[in-house]
This record gives sequence, C-alpha cells and structure tokens, in this order.
Amino acid sequence: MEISPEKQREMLRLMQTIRRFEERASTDYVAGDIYGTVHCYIGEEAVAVGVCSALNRDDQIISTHRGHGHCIAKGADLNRMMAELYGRETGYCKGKGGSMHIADFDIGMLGANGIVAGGISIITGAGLAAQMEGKGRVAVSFFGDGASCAGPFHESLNIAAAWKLPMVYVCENNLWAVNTAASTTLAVQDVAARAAGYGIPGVVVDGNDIFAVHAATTEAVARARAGDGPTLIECKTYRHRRHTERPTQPDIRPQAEIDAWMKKDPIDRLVDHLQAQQGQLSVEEWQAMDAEILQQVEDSVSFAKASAFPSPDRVTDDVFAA
Amino acid sequence: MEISPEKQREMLRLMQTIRRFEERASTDYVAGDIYGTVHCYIGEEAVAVGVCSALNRDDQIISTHRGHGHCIAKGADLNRMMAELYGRETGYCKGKGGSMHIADFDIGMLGANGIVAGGISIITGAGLAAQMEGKGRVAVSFFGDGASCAGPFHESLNIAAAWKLPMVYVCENNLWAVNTAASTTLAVQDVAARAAGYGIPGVVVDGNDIFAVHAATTEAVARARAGDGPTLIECKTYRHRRHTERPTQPDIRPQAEIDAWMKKDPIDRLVDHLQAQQGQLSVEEWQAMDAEILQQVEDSVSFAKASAFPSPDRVTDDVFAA
Amino acid sequence: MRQISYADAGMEAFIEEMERDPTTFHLSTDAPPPLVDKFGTSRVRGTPIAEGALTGMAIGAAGSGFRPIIDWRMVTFSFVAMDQVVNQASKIHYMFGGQTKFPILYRCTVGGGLRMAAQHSQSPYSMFMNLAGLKMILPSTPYDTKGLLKTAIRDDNPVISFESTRLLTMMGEVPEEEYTIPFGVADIKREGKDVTIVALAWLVHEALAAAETLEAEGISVEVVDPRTLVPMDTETIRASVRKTGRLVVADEAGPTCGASAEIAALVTEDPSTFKCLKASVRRVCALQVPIPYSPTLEDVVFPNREKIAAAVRTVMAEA
Amino acid sequence: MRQISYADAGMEAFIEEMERDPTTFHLSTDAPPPLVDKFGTSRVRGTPIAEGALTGMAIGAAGSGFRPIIDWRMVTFSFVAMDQVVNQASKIHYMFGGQTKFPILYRCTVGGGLRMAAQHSQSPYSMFMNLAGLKMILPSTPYDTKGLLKTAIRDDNPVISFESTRLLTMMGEVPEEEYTIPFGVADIKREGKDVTIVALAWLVHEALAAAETLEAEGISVEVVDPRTLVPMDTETIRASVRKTGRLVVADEAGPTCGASAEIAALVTEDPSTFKCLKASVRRVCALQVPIPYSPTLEDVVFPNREKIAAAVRTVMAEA
Ligand SMILES: Cc1ncc(C[n+]2csc(CCOP(=O)(O)OP(=O)(O)O)c2C)c(N)n1
Ligand SMILES: Cc1ncc(C[n+]2csc(CCOP(=O)(O)OP(=O)(O)O)c2C)c(N)n1
Ligand SMILES: [Mg+2]
Ligand SMILES: [Mg+2]
Repeated sequence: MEISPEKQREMLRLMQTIRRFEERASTDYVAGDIYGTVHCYIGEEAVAVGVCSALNRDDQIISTHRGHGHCIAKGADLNRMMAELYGRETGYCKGKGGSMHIADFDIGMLGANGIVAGGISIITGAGLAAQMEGKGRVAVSFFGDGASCAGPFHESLNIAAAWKLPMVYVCENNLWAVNTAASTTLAVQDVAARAAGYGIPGVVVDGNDIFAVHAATTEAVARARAGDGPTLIECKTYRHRRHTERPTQPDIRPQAEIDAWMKKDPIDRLVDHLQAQQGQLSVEEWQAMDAEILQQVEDSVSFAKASAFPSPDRVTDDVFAA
Repeated sequence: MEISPEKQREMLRLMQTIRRFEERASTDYVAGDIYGTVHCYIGEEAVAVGVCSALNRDDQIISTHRGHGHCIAKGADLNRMMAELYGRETGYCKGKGGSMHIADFDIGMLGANGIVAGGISIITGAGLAAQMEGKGRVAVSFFGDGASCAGPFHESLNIAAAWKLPMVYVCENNLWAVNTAASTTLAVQDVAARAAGYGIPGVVVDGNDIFAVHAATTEAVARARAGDGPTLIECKTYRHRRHTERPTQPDIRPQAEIDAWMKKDPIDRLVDHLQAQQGQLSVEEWQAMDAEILQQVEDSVSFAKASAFPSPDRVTDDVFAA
Repeated sequence: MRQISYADAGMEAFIEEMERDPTTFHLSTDAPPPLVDKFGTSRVRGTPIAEGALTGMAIGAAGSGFRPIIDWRMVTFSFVAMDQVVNQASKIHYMFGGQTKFPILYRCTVGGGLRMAAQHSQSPYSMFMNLAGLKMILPSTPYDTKGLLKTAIRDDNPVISFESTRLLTMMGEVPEEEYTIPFGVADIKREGKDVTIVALAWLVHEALAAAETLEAEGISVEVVDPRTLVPMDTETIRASVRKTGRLVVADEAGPTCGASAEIAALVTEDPSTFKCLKASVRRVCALQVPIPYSPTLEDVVFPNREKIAAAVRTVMAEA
Repeated sequence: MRQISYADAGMEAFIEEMERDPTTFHLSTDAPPPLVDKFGTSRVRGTPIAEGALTGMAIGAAGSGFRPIIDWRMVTFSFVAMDQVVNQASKIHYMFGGQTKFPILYRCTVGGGLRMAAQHSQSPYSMFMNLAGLKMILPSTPYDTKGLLKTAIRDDNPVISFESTRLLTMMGEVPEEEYTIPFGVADIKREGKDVTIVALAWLVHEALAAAETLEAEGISVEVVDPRTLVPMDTETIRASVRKTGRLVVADEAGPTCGASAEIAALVTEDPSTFKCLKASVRRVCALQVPIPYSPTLEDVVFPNREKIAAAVRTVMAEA
C-alpha cells in the first residue's frame, strides 16, 4: 500500500505539531501558566499519527494521561487544547479537565484519562456501540506497557475477542512506567504475546517507523470493519523526556538507553525518508512547515491567554447533564 | 512417577468423601438445616484431590464459592465443616461464614471466596510470602473458567511470572459460569493458552483423570519449588449438578452434554482403574470404604446438630483482631 | 388494581423502556431470559464475569449514542468496577466540560437477611452518595420500582438503582398504564404529627408496622420515604421534622457515614428545622459489622419494627 | 526540637518499623528510593500497575505471617482495588471467625489544591468508614503522622493511612526518640469555650487560623482533631460540644455521607450532648462536585479559614 507524498507530508506535519505543541506546553508549565501536571508524548509521535492516519473521522479513539499526541493526531483544535491547558473557559473542557482530560467527542476522541488502563474498557464500549450500529465504525484504544499489566486490559480484550468487536488495541510500549522498567514488570518480551490468550492477532511493530505503524493499523482496521474482531498492536517506542514536566520529576532511565533512542527519532526518520529517499521535501519546505506549525502553536497560546478564566459560579455546572 | 495403590485408595477416599459430604449438604440444605446457598463440586473431585495430593501440608491453597472439595482435599475436618454449614459456633468460622467462606489457615487452606476471582490475588500474596520466607513452600490458586476472564487473573499471573513466585494456578474449566457457556465468553478453546502472555507454561489436562491432574501438579510444584516460577494448569471438567442447590436454580445446559460428562465420572474412573486394571480394590473394600465415609458424614451432621448456635452477643466479636 | 411483585415491576420497566428506545441494551453476567426472549442476544448479552469492563463499556457506549443498562446483580459485585464508577462514570461529564451525555443505568440488589454472609449482603449506597455526578434510586414498593426505573432509564446521567433483596417477592399495586416517578420527590408513606421516621427501602415497611403499634400507644408517626438518594428531597424531610419535632432514621446499612448520617446532618444543619427539634436524632441501623451467616447472628444485626418502635419511644420520652 | 516535614515523618516511621520487624515489606508502583536503598528490592518492590492485585496480595501475605505495607499513592488509584478492600480485607477476619490475623497497612494521599483535576483529587475516606473491619488514620501534623503510622504498622488489622497532599511539605516538631500514638484518641489542638470545631487533616490548620481571627472578635474556639477516623473518639468530641454548645465540622471532602455527616450525627444522637446544643450543626466542606482543574474553579470548591470563621459566626449568631 502506497502512501502518497502529500499524505506523508501531512503525517509529518501532525507529528511536528505534536512536538512543537508539547515543547511549548512544557515551557509554559514550568513558567506557571499551565497547572497541575503535563506528560509529554515527544518521541512517540509516529504511533499516534501512524494509527490515526489510518482511521476515518467517525472512528473513535481513547487516550491516556499522555494524551496530547492522540488529540492532535485525531484532529483536535490546538486553540481549544491550549486553552484547556491554560485553564480557560474556551478550553475543550471549559477549564474543568486540564492536560489529562482533553476530549473531543465530535472528532471521535473519547478523552485522555488520568487512571492507568482507565480508558480501555470505555473505548471497548464504543466498539460495542459501533458493532450494534453496524455502520462499519472502528474504535481504537491507546495505552502503555504499564497499563497492559492491569485488569481492564485483560477483561476488555477478552470481551472484544469473544464478541468480535471492531476494535484495535494499540500498546505504546515505551519500556517504562514512570521509573519502573517494563523488563521488571513483564515476564515476556512482547506485550503482543498476550494476543494468543484471546485468539486474536498480536503484532509487534517499530513504533518509531510511521509506515510500519500505519500499515499494521490499516490491516487491523480492515479486519475490524470486516467483522473479524480485534487486533493487538504493540508499538515499541520511547519517550524522550521524563515522565512528567515537573522539574523535580526523577528519571532513572540509563543515559545510554536514552541516547540510543534519541537517534531513532521518528520525525527525523520521516524527514530523512521524504528528503533523501523520495526527494519530496526540500529543506526550505520543511523549514516553512515547521515555522507554520510554530505559528499555530503561538496562536493557540494567544488564544488561550486572550480567553477568560471560568467564572467561579460555573463550578457547579456540568455535575449532571440537564 | 508411580502412585502406590495405598495412595490411590487414599485419593479415592477423599474424592468419595467430597461427594458424600456434598450429597448430604444438599439434602440438608433443601431441608432447611443449612442456609444461604450451597455450590456442589460433585463431578470435579479429581481436580481438588489430584492437585492437593501433590502438595505438602504447609503448602497453601485458596478456593472459590465452590469450596468443599478443596477443603476436604487439603485435609479439613468434616465436623467443623458441617458445623459451619449448620451455622454453629463449633464451625470453622464460628458460624460467621457458611459454605462460601470455609477456611483453615492451619492446614494452608486460605478460604473459599464468594467473589469470582477474589482469591487469586490473595493466594499470590501467600506465594510472595513463601518466596520471601525461602522455605520451599508453594501456593496454589483454584478458580473457574468464569474467573479466568476477570482482571485479578491477569494481574496476578503477570506479577507471579515477573517475580517467579512459587505459584500454581489451577483453572477448573467446567465449561459454564452459572448459565453462561465458556464458549461464549472465551474466544479461545483453552484458558491455558493465556500462559503464553506471561511466559509461563500452560498445560491442559483431563480434569476427570486424577492421575493426569496429579502428574501435572507434581511437575508444576517442582518447578515452583525450584524457583522457576508459576504454571497455569487448566483442568477440563464438569459439574454434575446445577450451579447451586437451590431448588429453583435454573440449568440451561444441554442434556446430551450432561449425559456425556456423567459417563466420565472421575470417581468411577478411579474405581475402575483400581479394580479392573490393578486388582487393588475389591467390591467389598469399596463398599466398606463408602460405608465408612457415609458414617463420617453422618457423624459430622451429628456433631453439627449437637453444637450450639452462636450466641447473639458474639455478633460484634472478630470485627477486629484484638 | 392488579398486583405484581417488586422484581416483576422492575422487569416491566425494562421491557417497556427497551421497547420504547432502540438505543437501550442490557449487559449482565447472566442474561435475564425474559429480556433475551424479547430483544435477542445482541441487545441482551450474557457476558464474561468482568463487571469492571462492563461498567466502563457502558460509558463508552453511552458516549456513542446508546443507553446501556448494566445489571451488576449483587451490589458486592460492583466493587470490582469501582474505578469505573468513581473515577470515570461519576466524573467525566464534569471533567469533559459537559460536552456529551452519558445516560447509563447501573442496577444491583442490596441488603441482607438471606443468610448469604458478608460477601453477598451489604447496603453500601452511602459510599456512592459521597461521590458527585451519580443519581441513585432506592425503591420500597413495586409501584415505586417501576416508576423510578423508567425515569432512571430516560435520565441523561449515570443512575444507580439499588433494589432491596428482601422486597423482590413483595407484591403491590402497579397500574397497567404508563407512568414515571420524578427524581428528588420523597413520598410520605404515612402522615403523623409526633415523630418523623425517614425510612429506606425495606425499612419503610418496618417503619409502617412500627407506626401501627405506636398509634395504639397514642404516638402519631409520619413515615417519609426519600425514594431517590441523589437527588435527596431535603425539603420534604425537613418540613416533616419541623412539624413533628422528632426524627428517627431507619436504614438497613450500618450507621457510620451512612445515608442515615447524611439525613441526620441535613436536618440538624438547618437552623429553622433545628429550632423545632425536641429530642436527639436517632439512627436505627444495622450493627457496624460485616454480615454474618448464622441465623442467630444475622438476626440481631439488622434493624426492624421493634427497634424502630423502641427508638420512637425513646425520643418521645426525651421531650 | 528538630523540625521535619510531614512526608519525611512518614518515611521515618516506615524505616523504623521496617528495621524493627523483618516481616514488614513494601509494595508500590514506584518504589521509594530511600526504602529501596535501606532494605533492598526484595523487601521494597516496585510493582506492575495493578493495585488490585497488590491489595489482595497483602491479605495473603498477612495471613501467612508477614506485615505488608501497600502504598496506593493517590487515593483515587485505590478504587481499582476496591473489591479487595471491601469484600476481602475488611471482611475476612470476621467471616473466617477470627482464626488468623491480617496486619496490613494501606497508604495513600488525599485532598486537592494541586490543580490535578477530578481523577487525582479526592477525599473519599467516608466511603471506607462505611465498612466494618478497617481502621483509618488521617494525621494533620508531622508528629501525628509518624506516631500514628508506627501504631498502624504494629496493628494486627488492616489499617488505611490517609495522608493529606497539602500537608506533605509542612514542617513540624518530631522528637528523635521513639514514640507511638494510640488509635481512637482525639487531640484537642486548641482549647476554647464557645464553639467546637472538629477539623480533619489540612482543615485543622485552617481551623486554628480561624480560631485566631475569632479570638480577636471575642469568640473562643476549641479545635478537636480526631486523628483516627476508625476508631473515632466520639467521647472527646461529645464532651467538647457539651462544654461549648456549638459544633462546626470542617472537612476537605464533600459533605454528602462524609465524615462530617457522621460526626454531626454522633453528636446529635446523644441525648445529653443534644441537650447542650445551642445552635444548628454546621458542616464546612468542599462543594459536592468532582474537583475541577482551573484555579478559578478549584479555589472556590474547598473550605478554608474564612468559610470556617463565617460558619462559626453564624452559629454564634443563632444562639
Ligand atoms: C491506577 C493508577 N495507578 C497509578 C497511576 C500513576 N501513574 C500515572 S502514569 C503511570 C505510568 C504509566 O505507564 P504506562 O502505562 O507505560 O504509560 P507511559 O507513562 O509510559 O506512557 C503511573 C504509574 C495512575 N495514574 N493510575
Ligand atoms: C465478581 C462476581 N460477579 C458475579 C458473581 C456471581 N457468581 C457466582 S459464581 C459465578 C460463576 C462462576 O463461574 P466459574 O468461575 O466458571 O466457576 P464455577 O461456578 O463454574 O465453578 C457467578 C457469576 C460473583 N460471585 N462475583
Ligand atoms: Mg510506558
Ligand atoms: Mg465454570
């Protein structure tokens, strides 16, 4: 399956948007303009974009605490995202959620989630809805290596397999859960090995290779749409940064491991591919694209800053739907 | 590995004790002398006895809502069991637990459990204790096919595998969870297939063949004691009776399926084996053994009936350990 | 009027609402045969034993345009799903700024008396009441069960229906005609002037029986049934206490941080109601113990008409 | 005396008790480096993210002669372990007739104020208090934290330690010498005669600040810190209210079925205390909402010294 150069450039644009958005979010968080906590996805962009570029707008995804990448890849609006991080009333959640809880149901983004493995069963319910609806929608769950050790992973995959739900389960194995190494919490090399216990395909892909991710997803989505049930895709990847952007956040990962993975940067790889191998992206084009993205991020900050904080008397709104 | 005729007869005695005990429990439950609910293990006796006969007294087990068989196989006292069913102060739990909560920590029986999959993590903690103690104890979890779809199964097996805990996980796959068929809740044929996801051995055995169960357990126990970690053993078996002894308990299982499995009765098979193939059990001996067992059961009922109900002022005892 | 049981009243509500709205569907570890027969195994599914996943799935399906009904069966089984209830279902409408609705019905039985011991006997509704974002019903009659369940299924929020194990076989009048009962409207099951008993579920009937006895002693008792725990009809309860000057709360749960504590606090924190209070506020609840198996033990754990009557006599004697 | 932080006081308690008793061990999804350094990775394990399994494992290890410490970290993560807490840890000592002990410490942080939004900000202790069979501590100072945690680790029952996020960096006097604090003994953090404030954790300090302000206004406030939620030192609370005739309860949790409701009910159900009550009983609590992220919203959710002082003035004005 060929991906057109236009589409490749679009993928690159989304990956770079995630990166620039988060670089700015980190800066503004440390500066005190963004509150609570911020988890960066930087280094893992090929997963979100590789997966979401194989989906339709009405397909649904769910995210984790590390959610900005999934939001942007699924088409979320940067202004409303940044406004949410800034705690403003124009944010996706009217300032009630913050970084860990951005959702946009209109684009099929069912929310970031602050509870590890908390989203897996929720999106499986969306998959059940898709099956009952019968319109060929699929639903995709993103979750980490850490989450793959939690009960909801097992319960959800089992149900999805038994009922042949149109689901794709994407494990982002970045080798660590905070400062706990996956090698100490998993007795197997590959989370994908667990697929055997549910009678579904389990696929391992290089999560920093956007084409590999895209191809595996395309196949899984076809399978799901055909009524053949779920697939578990494990993307081996790595986060470039510490678990959170909190300046005091400890990071015990070996420097050599970090260095090795920095060399496998998924954006560099795609740029290389477009430039060297295909001649489809000049240095100038790439610079222009990046500048444009930086401007969009800047605009989102301006939008956020120009927006009001929610009025205190809105605090009891939305506890219940009217 | 040869099992001596004496030990085989002892295994038979335990299996028949389970059966006779439960036949009586059912009768007395329907008569109103036993309260709440009673789940019979009849038909599955080869699993409990096959497993526990491969354990030492200080090895530990945990049970399910269908717990009488595990208690008896691990060496529990019939009098205190029956007294518990009768709700008397001489019962294992002083009448506070009933059929679903019999425990005897002195013989390493960590309790029946009324929550499906509720025991799996508890016994895994006993396995961790055994590992930290370093005396070669092993811990065994019994659970059903139904429980194998629940989160604690996954979380516990993963931890036990990652930490190489001295555990044996025994799935009693009796094909049904109440009136829900395992074939509708599992996309795989064998629960044992899940072992692959934890990098541990997964073994399927004929759960009505006590020698097969015993052999698989012996191997798993040796592995656990050697520090090589857990094993998942799936015993294919069947319950002869409805989910509970409640007269109105519906049973939707196909009659042909029930009939086919009745022919595979594990006690008949062991009797046949001892008699026909080995000449190690005469008809008279078998009758005498059964009569003796019936007498023990009768004695346990007498013991229970002669025991007092707990005094109402004991109701607030034991909420906390002193 | 025709009489049907509390359990059948619930089943009627499900059937009517599932007929009415094709986006409703039903998940539980054992599928109820009457619903399967009517709606088939796609809309009425028997599931793996994974209440946590089911509870989460309801959220995703609700956010995708469906109206799931999840029957947890016994409330004690719901604790495996507590993350999905506490951190997800109750919070996400608020947390996502109200951008979409999550119409879900979670259903379970509560209570004791069946000699099922601690893991199958509990009345923990106050644990859920402590959360913000969930509505809750606790009906005491077949009529209320049907009417409240129909409202619950139509509500655009997660609702938990706590149904009393002891009342499942209780018969009562239920009209053939369509009706619903609004949330947040307490029902005065008996009027009186000396003491208010706020009673929940099964205890409504025990309170009514106690009221009969007390009437013969010259004590006039008002019995208030809140029917919905969230929203709580605080005003009706306070108004009753302002009239009678005395409050006894009867609940099958233990007292500590129970609905009974909340009702007591709602009454005593209102200055104008407090001023009318003539006596201390009594909770007639279960003992604060796990529920024991043996009849001689279980029977002393729970409140009943005698204990309610005794509490009423005490507050009458106080002032 | 030397001053150390609330967080360090907890860590000292762990180190001392783990040194004292080789059967103690520690499990959490991120292993605390100071403990790993001292006791090694066999006794201090970083675990998979499976708090449910850890919570259950503690029970099995405790029943096999060990004294596990499980750090859930934020209390909201404990809800994935709720079955193990509700149906197992709290019930099995009773259900098994007391045949063996289950000495376990579960530990977590509670509270808000960090702009972490609903899934990382909660004070749900009353959900656990509703259960029978669990003890619970909620310290308000470094001194209390260390003393109560040491008692908790030595207790032969499951104990939950709720530690206040807002107080982690708070400094306070903690002696070098060994000491423990008994359960069920409230601490009168300030004596007064006009109003009793029963305050929990962080609110103890807000109540003390309010008391200062009110003193200048001529109102004498007594601040009672229960320190342990189960057992609750009911008698000290009631005695204080009998003396002052007024009660305000201050808690970072929402009011509904909260510890504040329980404390109010414990006071108003005692006839001799009720008789001394001059005014309605006030709860100064969080709004009953999931905790929002944005500062302008979060800041209005929680109680504070001003709201406490206002409540005190109101009850003073009432009578
Ligand atoms: C149930 C639960 N336990 C613990 C946490 C704290 N926590 C937040 S993120 C995280 C690590 C998650 O690891 P992984 O799933 O691999 O995702 P990653 O952060 O690597 O993307 C932990 C332990 C939580 N949020 N929820
Ligand atoms: C968490 C939970 N959900 C539901 C139940 C009700 N229940 C009791 S036994 C049972 C079926 C268990 O099936 P399985 O694990 O296969 O064991 P079996 O009864 O076949 O021995 C169910 C659903 C329960 N006890 N706990
Ligand atoms: Mg990870
Ligand atoms: Mg089964």
